[in-house]
Amino acid sequence: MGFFSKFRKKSPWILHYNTGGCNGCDIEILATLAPKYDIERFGALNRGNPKQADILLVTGPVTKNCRDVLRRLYLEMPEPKVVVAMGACGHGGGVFRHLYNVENGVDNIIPVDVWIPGCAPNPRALIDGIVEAINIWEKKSKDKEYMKNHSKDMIKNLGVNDD
Amino acid sequence: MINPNVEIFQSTLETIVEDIKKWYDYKKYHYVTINGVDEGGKLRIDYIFSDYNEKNKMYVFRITDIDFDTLIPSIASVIPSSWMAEWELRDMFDIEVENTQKGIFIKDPNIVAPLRKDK
Amino acid sequence: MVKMFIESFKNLFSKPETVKYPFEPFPEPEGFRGTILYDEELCIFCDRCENVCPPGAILFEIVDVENNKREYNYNPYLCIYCGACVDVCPKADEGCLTQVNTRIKPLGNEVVKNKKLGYLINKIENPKEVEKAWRELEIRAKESREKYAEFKKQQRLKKRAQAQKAKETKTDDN
Amino acid sequence: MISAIITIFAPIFGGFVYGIERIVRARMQSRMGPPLFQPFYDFFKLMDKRAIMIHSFHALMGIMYFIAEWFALAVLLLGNDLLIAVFFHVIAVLALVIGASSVRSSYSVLGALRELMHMISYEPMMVLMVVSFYLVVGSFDIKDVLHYSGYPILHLPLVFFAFLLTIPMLLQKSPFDIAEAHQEIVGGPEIEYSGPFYEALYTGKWIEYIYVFTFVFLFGGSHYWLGAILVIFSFLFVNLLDNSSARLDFRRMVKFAWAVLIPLAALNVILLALI
Amino acid sequence: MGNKIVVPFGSQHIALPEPVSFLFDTKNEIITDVRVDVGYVHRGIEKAAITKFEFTNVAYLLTRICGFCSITHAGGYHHGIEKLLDVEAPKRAEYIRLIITELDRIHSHMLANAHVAEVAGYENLFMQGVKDREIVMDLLENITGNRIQYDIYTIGGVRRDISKETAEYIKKQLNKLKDKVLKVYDFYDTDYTFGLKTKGISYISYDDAKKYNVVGPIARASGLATDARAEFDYLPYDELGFEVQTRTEGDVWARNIVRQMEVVHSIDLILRAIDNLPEGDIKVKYKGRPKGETFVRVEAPRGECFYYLKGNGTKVLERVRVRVPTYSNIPILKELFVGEKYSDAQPIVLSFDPCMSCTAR
Ligand code: SF4
Ligand code: SF4
Ligand code: SF4
Ligand code: SF4
Ligand code: SF4
Ligand code: SF4
Ligand code: SF4
Ligand code: SF4
Repeated sequence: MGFFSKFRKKSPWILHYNTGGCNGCDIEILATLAPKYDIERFGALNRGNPKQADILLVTGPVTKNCRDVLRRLYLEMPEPKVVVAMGACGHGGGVFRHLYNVENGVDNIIPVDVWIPGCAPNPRALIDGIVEAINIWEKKSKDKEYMKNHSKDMIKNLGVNDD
Repeated sequence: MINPNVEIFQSTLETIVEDIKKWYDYKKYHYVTINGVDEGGKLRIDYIFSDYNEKNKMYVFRITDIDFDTLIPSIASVIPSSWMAEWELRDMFDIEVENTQKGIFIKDPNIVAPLRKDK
Repeated sequence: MVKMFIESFKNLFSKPETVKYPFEPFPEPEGFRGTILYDEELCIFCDRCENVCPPGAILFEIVDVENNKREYNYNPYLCIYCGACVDVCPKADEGCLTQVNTRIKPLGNEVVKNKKLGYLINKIENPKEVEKAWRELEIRAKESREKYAEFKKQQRLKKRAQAQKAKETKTDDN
Repeated sequence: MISAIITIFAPIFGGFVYGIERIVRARMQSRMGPPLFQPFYDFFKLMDKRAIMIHSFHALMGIMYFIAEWFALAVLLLGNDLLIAVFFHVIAVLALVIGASSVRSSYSVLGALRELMHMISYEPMMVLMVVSFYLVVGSFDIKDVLHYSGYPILHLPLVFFAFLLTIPMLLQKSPFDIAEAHQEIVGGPEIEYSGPFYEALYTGKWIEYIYVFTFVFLFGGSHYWLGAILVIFSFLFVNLLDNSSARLDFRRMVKFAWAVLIPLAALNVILLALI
Repeated sequence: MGNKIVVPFGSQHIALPEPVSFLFDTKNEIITDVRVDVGYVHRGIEKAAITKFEFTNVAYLLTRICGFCSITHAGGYHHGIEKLLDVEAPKRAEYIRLIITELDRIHSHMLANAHVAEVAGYENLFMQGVKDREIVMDLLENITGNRIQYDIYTIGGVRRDISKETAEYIKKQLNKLKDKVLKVYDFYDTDYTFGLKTKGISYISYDDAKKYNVVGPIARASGLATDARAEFDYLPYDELGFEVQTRTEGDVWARNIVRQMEVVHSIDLILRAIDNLPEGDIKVKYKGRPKGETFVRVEAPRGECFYYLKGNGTKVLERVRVRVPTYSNIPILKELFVGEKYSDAQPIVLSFDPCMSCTAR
């Protein structure tokens, strides 16, 4: 499979989920799809389907109401996958840190690989983040780390019941 | 500086639906929202309206000194779009409002009445 | 429909609007609200930046309670780049806190090191630990503050006791 | 010989066509677009994903779709009956429909139903086209069509026009990308496929490109240069149309197919039969 | 095909950037019933605004209620707090506020319209719509330092000035933009398939708009000329000759057209504002703590945004209430679906330009 791994670098398919941020980051995701920044140059497509996605792009601080959906999406994505938390919200909740209905960042719910700083990060920052995510993704698929990782324990750690 | 011209009508829990029904004309007034304020152990509810034709004009029907365990009447029969604000009122202050359900915004049972000062 | 048909055809033969970032540089505009840089030499430790910061991305930890020695910690990943801290800093004109127009790199493989980013970021090696370390720091900073308050209180009491004593000795003298 | 090569390497050629199409589409939208080899990058990446099956029948139907699609192309190119190729294509799509409706996801089920609507719209058109070829050439055999010394397009202008407007239905392009409808049902039949199984669908699409454009090529008869021009023209036309129209409702598609396209083609056939 | 199929739309769906969930009961792809869940984004901002933040920096939280109307929320809050503190921002500051507010409206409307085109399956129209939007985004980034969260309001004025060169630059870019916007306007207006997909869908009559208290471009598309810019004095709109834009068709198409008309009008307003930019300070000092209560209405891109502020003379406010446009549009949105086709549900939802982040706060 080493041969195939070479190509994953060039075809990251994105799944985007907003977990209660301010839309700011989502607007910028739309802006990167637009002609000026055109993220399809990297082969990235916004598939909107967890089963076919490689990069989970999460915006927002994760509200308690969004938590379970986020977990489900993460588990539905086939390995190997990368999680990118976009914006200050994704890291510790940003300005929403310690509000009563907020989980203080994506990292408290699912493992995150890349954090993009900014509020809102501009499209250049998002592109940088995606490039970084692709590198990590490639490393992950080389290490085959996910093969060991994807065990019953991990599912239990995430606290989801089989649906 | 802004200069809102606010007219406040005092009302009571018993008469509020009647009062609004008598006064409200959907062609002339715009229902804005219902707002609850915790005034130190007692709840105050404002029904806020604005005027389509007059600049800076706002109207408020105000009920003060409500205990947190009384049943609040619903004005959805007069203003059909008021249900959202009423559901929210119930979530945020943990009070009973006619024809409402819990959980429009707050789904975690551990969070109770965030806007009340005593909780 | 027909208009768009023609427009699409025209677009096919005209140059695309895409910029080639990251293969070609695309600098941030002047006045971009980017990273906050800090200069310890100039700081008077008034704590205003810490108090104003909306997400709490600046924390001072009192590492030495007795000498009131404070360490500035800044979390660029939590920062919302509002610039409020620079606005309130009394020493901002001299360059104690400045907001520069560069972005910080995404946190993935490595943590960016720069002395001007405060203490915490420079201590961390593993990028995944930033968030945890910050959570711990929040608790530590709070504790250190309490400790400091306690220390101050003790000192005040001591001083008062001393003053009392001095007074007493004085009255004794009389 | 050439047709055998094309058949065997159909996925590769199809991939290139799809790659070119993605660039062309991006350019029409004033974007840069992905590199030419992008479909293959996607292909190899999907190969490497962890395979998750909903249930084995569902996965099997996905693979069936791919195989039947390839088979239809083989039948078409290796000099068999045109009509049989059309029916193999029907089987391929049916496999997709059956697979898609065997899962619980309502998007998938809706997509399957919509796919059936597609079939209702375009299959009669395909049959009519084959019949019209028969009337012109006097044979259902592809070899005879390719050796026909006249210009089929001159006899079949209306059929060609109708087929041009059928291509968006076959290839899932706006205004008739109804079964795929990303913004509505997130890919429809393909939603539950992932990894290597999704690949079957993904490459099946590429083969469909070759399948469709072979039919366009046939309109040139033995004048291959004319066939090539027609292929390029229809490729550009379909993409321009894709980029200049909104998605229509499936009711409108069925109506359009039956009220406009099929009568047009039928008119042409009737005129041919009369003359 | 006659069976009842329950189609979930959200909370994660490609056509929705935000988490909101609709459950449609469909029969033959005709919607027979709908259930809505709007609470995914609830973060507890109203509570935090009265406990965790002081009145001087609560605005940084409130602007992050939503990225689209960050400037509107800043406006709603600051106009209210200035009333409570009894300070008046200088004229130049008011003009700069107006310029940024209208620029924000332009980018929001352009994206909203493009998004409707995108979910109607018209990818190229989306691309053409958002292509020119980058001009506005660049302007905003140049003036305020960020593309989404401008943070330019401050109590008693604005934080950044617009220099002479910048003013010239804005003028140049906006004139360029205007031609492009008119071109895209023409596409929305005359495109045949886009019309097929949007005309006559989810019709709201003038009477219903009033009965359900609809606000914003959705109301204006039904002929109801309600606009806080005209009904409430908060920025010098009258001086610049603001006019309410309306249509009467009341469908998805009309909402797009109204928004596009407003974009054109906003460009004119900004150009006039820059020509008449008064000289002077951009900020005044204030004293004291907020005391008393006030009501503010400001016009967000999506309609009227209402603020209620109550201070009690301490550093922390006693009540902050935000009523946002989508909040008052959800009741009618819910009524509209029944009887429509499922394939039209996405354009209907997005023609309301719904923003859950502020509905649930
Ligand atoms: S990015 Fe945040 S504010 Fe914006 S729509 Fe999504 S959740 Fe709402
Ligand atoms: S990081 Fe900032 S812009 Fe992004 S969602 Fe959070 S608050 Fe909004
Ligand atoms: S900024 Fe002023 S009020 Fe705030 S803590 Fe410092 S000295 Fe006190
Ligand atoms: S820019 Fe804002 S968020 Fe960042 S450190 Fe300064 S005050 Fe805090
Ligand atoms: S506001 Fe400036 S001087 Fe005061 S502690 Fe912060 S950095 Fe130092
Ligand atoms: S379609 Fe894609 S880009 Fe548009 S809102 Fe949905 S996820 Fe975002
Ligand atoms: S309607 Fe507006 S805010 Fe909502 S997802 Fe679409 S573009 Fe974003
Ligand atoms: S109305 Fe919409 S865009 Fe404006 S703040 Fe609310 S959610 Fe955001």
